[in-house]
Amino acid sequence: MTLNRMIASDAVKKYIRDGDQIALGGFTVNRNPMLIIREMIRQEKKKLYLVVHSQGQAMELLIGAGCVRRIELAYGGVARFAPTGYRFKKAFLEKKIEVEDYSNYQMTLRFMAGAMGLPFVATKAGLATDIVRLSGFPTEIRGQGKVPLHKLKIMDDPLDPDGGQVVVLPPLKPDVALIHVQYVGDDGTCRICGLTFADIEQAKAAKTVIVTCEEIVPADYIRREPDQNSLPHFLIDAVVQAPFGAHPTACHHFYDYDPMHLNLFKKMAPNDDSFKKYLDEWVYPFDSQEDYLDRVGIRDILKIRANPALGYAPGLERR
Amino acid sequence: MTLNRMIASDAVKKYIRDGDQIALGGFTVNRNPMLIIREMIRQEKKKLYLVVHSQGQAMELLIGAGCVRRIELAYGGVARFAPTGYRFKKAFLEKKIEVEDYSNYQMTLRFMAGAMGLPFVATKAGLATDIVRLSGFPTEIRGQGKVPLHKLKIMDDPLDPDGGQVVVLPPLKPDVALIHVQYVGDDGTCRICGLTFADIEQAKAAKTVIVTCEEIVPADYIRREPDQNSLPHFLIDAVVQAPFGAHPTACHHFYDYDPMHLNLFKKMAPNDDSFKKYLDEWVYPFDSQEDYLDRVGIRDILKIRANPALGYAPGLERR
Amino acid sequence: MENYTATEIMALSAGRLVHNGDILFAGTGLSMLAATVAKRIHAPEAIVFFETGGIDPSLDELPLAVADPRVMVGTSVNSGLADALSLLCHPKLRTIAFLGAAQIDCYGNLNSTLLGSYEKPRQRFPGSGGACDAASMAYGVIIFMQHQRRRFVEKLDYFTSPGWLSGGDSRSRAGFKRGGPMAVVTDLGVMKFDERTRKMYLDVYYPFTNPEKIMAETGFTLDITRAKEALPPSDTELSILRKDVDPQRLILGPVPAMIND
Amino acid sequence: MENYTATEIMALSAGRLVHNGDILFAGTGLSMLAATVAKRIHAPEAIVFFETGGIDPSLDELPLAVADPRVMVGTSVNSGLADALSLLCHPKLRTIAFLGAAQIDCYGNLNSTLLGSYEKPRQRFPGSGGACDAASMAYGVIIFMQHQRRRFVEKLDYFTSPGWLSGGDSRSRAGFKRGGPMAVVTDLGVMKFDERTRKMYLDVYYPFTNPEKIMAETGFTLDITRAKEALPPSDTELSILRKDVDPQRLILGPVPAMIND
Repeated sequence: MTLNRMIASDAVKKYIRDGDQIALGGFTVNRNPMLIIREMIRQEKKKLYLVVHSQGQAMELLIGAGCVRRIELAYGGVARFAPTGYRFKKAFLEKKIEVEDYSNYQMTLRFMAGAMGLPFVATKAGLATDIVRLSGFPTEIRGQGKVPLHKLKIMDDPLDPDGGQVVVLPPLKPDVALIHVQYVGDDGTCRICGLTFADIEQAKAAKTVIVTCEEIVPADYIRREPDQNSLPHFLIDAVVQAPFGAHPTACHHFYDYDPMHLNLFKKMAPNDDSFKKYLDEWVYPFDSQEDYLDRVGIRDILKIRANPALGYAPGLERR
Repeated sequence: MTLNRMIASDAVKKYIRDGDQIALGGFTVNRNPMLIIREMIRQEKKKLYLVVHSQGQAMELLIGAGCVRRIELAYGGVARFAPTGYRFKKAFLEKKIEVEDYSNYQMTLRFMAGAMGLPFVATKAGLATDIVRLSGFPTEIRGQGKVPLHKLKIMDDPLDPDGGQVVVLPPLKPDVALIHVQYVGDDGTCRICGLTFADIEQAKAAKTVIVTCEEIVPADYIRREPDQNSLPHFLIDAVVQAPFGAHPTACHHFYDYDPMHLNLFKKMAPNDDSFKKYLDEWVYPFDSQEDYLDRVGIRDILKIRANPALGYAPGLERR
Repeated sequence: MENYTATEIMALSAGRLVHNGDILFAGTGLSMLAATVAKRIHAPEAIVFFETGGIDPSLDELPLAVADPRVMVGTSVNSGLADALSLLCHPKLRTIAFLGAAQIDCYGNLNSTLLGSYEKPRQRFPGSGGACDAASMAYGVIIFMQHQRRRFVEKLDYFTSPGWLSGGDSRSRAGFKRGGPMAVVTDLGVMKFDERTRKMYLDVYYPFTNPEKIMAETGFTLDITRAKEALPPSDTELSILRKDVDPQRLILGPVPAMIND
Repeated sequence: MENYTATEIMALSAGRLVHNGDILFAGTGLSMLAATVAKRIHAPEAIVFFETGGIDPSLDELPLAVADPRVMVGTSVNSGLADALSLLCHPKLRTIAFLGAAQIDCYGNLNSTLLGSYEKPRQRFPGSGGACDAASMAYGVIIFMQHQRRRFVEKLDYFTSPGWLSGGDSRSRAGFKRGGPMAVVTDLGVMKFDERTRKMYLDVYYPFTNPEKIMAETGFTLDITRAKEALPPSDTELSILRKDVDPQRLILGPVPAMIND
């Protein structure tokens, strides 16, 4: 198979439509698909429907830039840099987005069900809580487009008379999954290093998969150790080479999260004017990843680059 | 954690009881836990309740030696060496074992449900077939011991009005899982090389996990590449070092399946007398793996040892 | 006298049904030959995967089992059953499964479990394995059979893997979202299924046989009105099959006396 | 004047609740300190894992997020959310989860989602993350809270994570097979739950406060009849916490003026 290698702007133009349901890979401060996110903001994508487990920086930017209408999530924050995402919180309180709350396991199981073609999936997690009792989505949108008819259902275990009640959840089958990985072979095979979060499930569940990666390597190199590989080539629709493509979030074995940048973001995110300034300074001006990295600066880059023995930047000033 | 390292006979004595429900790892001709199987036969374990997807050589021996009373399975054969397992077929036709048929996906999903604590699992696979219409287990044992009250149930998709019917399956939580792996760290961390089949799910679903392995390696070696590891140390109850422990089935990167031995078995398996002779020659006499391998002989061993670049024995005469 | 064996024309006939880009769920034996020969001739971007978890191996040597270590080398991904079997139903893939069976009925439903019944079994086969899963979830199924009256039956002794069920739209009504058998490749010819009734009909018969003989070897009424003679294997096809795909004749079996190649 | 901070005695009090061999579901912040200090002092075989998939990392540096690359190094296994979260309910493991929240009620039910309601929200928090899962599936839960009246409430604004529900056997009747909160560790003391009623009571108060003050900071009736004064941190405990566990004081925070160590 030949690699469908593209630049970010073409991939976003070709594969992402206003209103699409989009799964964001990564987790809070790690492997967020930031290059694609910035490009989506530049192309002014609208009314996006995000489906995530615990999302941080990528979701903050998309919400803040007004691209998002609806979210199903378990957690919206950037770890200690924003225990609750500033733009997420603001948009929620101002009712600019519709939010449906699940738990991490529930969202992960839903992605897994989508990936495996399971009609639904059941768990005990969440019984008796408001997660299963309340819905944050307005009733009138239920069953429309990608919004599931039921957020979930509580039922008795149909097989085990002593099983008690269980939570039955609908699968997720997003229009697009955006993930950032370390390596892609020139055949399209993907390899994630370190934790995979739910990226593999998200990619398998999605209709279209856009992968950004640190390095494109020869197929015979990546196929020499297939036990390490994460996704087969034929599930990948577009590959974008993106050095430091997850910055300011981390990419194991390549670079750490960038505390300087995340603290800067923390300062600029809460206020509408300063957040607009952030977009003007860090998102809108850059046509290329090179220009963006130029702005980040070699000093920052040197601080966050990973120690090859550890995969992160030891001694990095992280306060 | 200290490694609970044992010899096979002690592990079988301590952890396997007559009547136990046992998951066998591996697949037809690959990574069958043969050392433990032979030891179970020597200790005359009885009335075992096997739960497997596609099992070959290990199951053949256990059934043939009269250790098995009941099986839930998807496939009983040793690939081309016995498209239907001889001892399995004979015991089934002579009604010496009770057999419940599922499909590979169904069995895998059931192990996965057990591993993940899911109350049940649903699939479309098998709708309208005799797999979902008929039961091979007698009605009177349903709900007793580990026999699930329902083999499965057919129900309407509770969430999607257009979902149609689905097959709902009970999880598997075997008493013991027996798996053979390439590497165990001296902390207990396990690494499987090549395909994992459903071994990881089986081990996670089981109450007790006995692992045989080709090599025990230092913990800091196996933890240097944790992306490659398959099971955390704290899920493993006993580790038995077993060089060529899967013989005559294959162990990727260590040795190929042994066509000489499997063809010999093929000749001796169909007939009760010759099968008894096989047990007398290949199972009962050996207290140690070294004695068994001595009988296999260095000539065979040299033929099947894996080429390090390929993981199997290229050019091996396999007819 | 033909210069090819029934096994060879079966492998090639099945291979001809493969499209470039198909994701092939292969077993061993004939399906390996069909998949590999198709990749070498007209479908270079077809991909082979195994239910055991080997995805797109290099197949430098023919595997004799789906758990053969030869399916774990040069792969895109090495995974396990959960991953591989769930690929079968991935909506964006045209997954084609090769299956065999002990019995088949006129709607392409298969038995690979037993003869007789659970109560009074006369014969036992290995069971579904992944066959029921593939028949349930794949985009399409190609079936290999020995063409014998006792195998092409009016009613299956045990119904292991779903074909077109009772024909018409019964498959989708039962809850299957896609799939169904596309063709049955036997040692006598290739059967397909009517678009509307989903009943089996004879599509092509091999040059060394004829529709009447095939009808006689079929235990149910087989429509032979649409039958035409199959194209014999070309020299290129035979040469690739014999020299590249199975030079050791592990699956092709011994060269019969009749063939002088 | 004490020679330790509230954060320090919280970390140590929670650490004392850990048994050797426990499998600890840790977040960041205080729970990292509690888990690590317990491992270094009395529970060397306790194991830390993260919902993101990092199982038993070496933790040479303190992670600041559960997705910090520091949880991926020296691990037994690097996996993902599905694996890690399902470990929570593994019946053979004594999994203990550390959780925090914005609100808690007298049965240890938690809110980490919002204040007000979906219709009229007053405040938004990140949401459950894995908290609801841990509270549902773990063997036991240890909760960290700032002890404030507005956080210890009669009724949660949103019920994110299940504690003892409405007390008594309501948790098992709802369908949970095990689990429930074991203790609430605050900046004033440690609360536990009555064996029968499952209502919160004050177990120990730190030396720098008293039961009455704690009662005043609690928005529901708190049984203080069983309260005793906590053992102050030992020199060894403090020294390990400060020198080994968080030498950069990333989580412990700046040394307050009162402490002369």
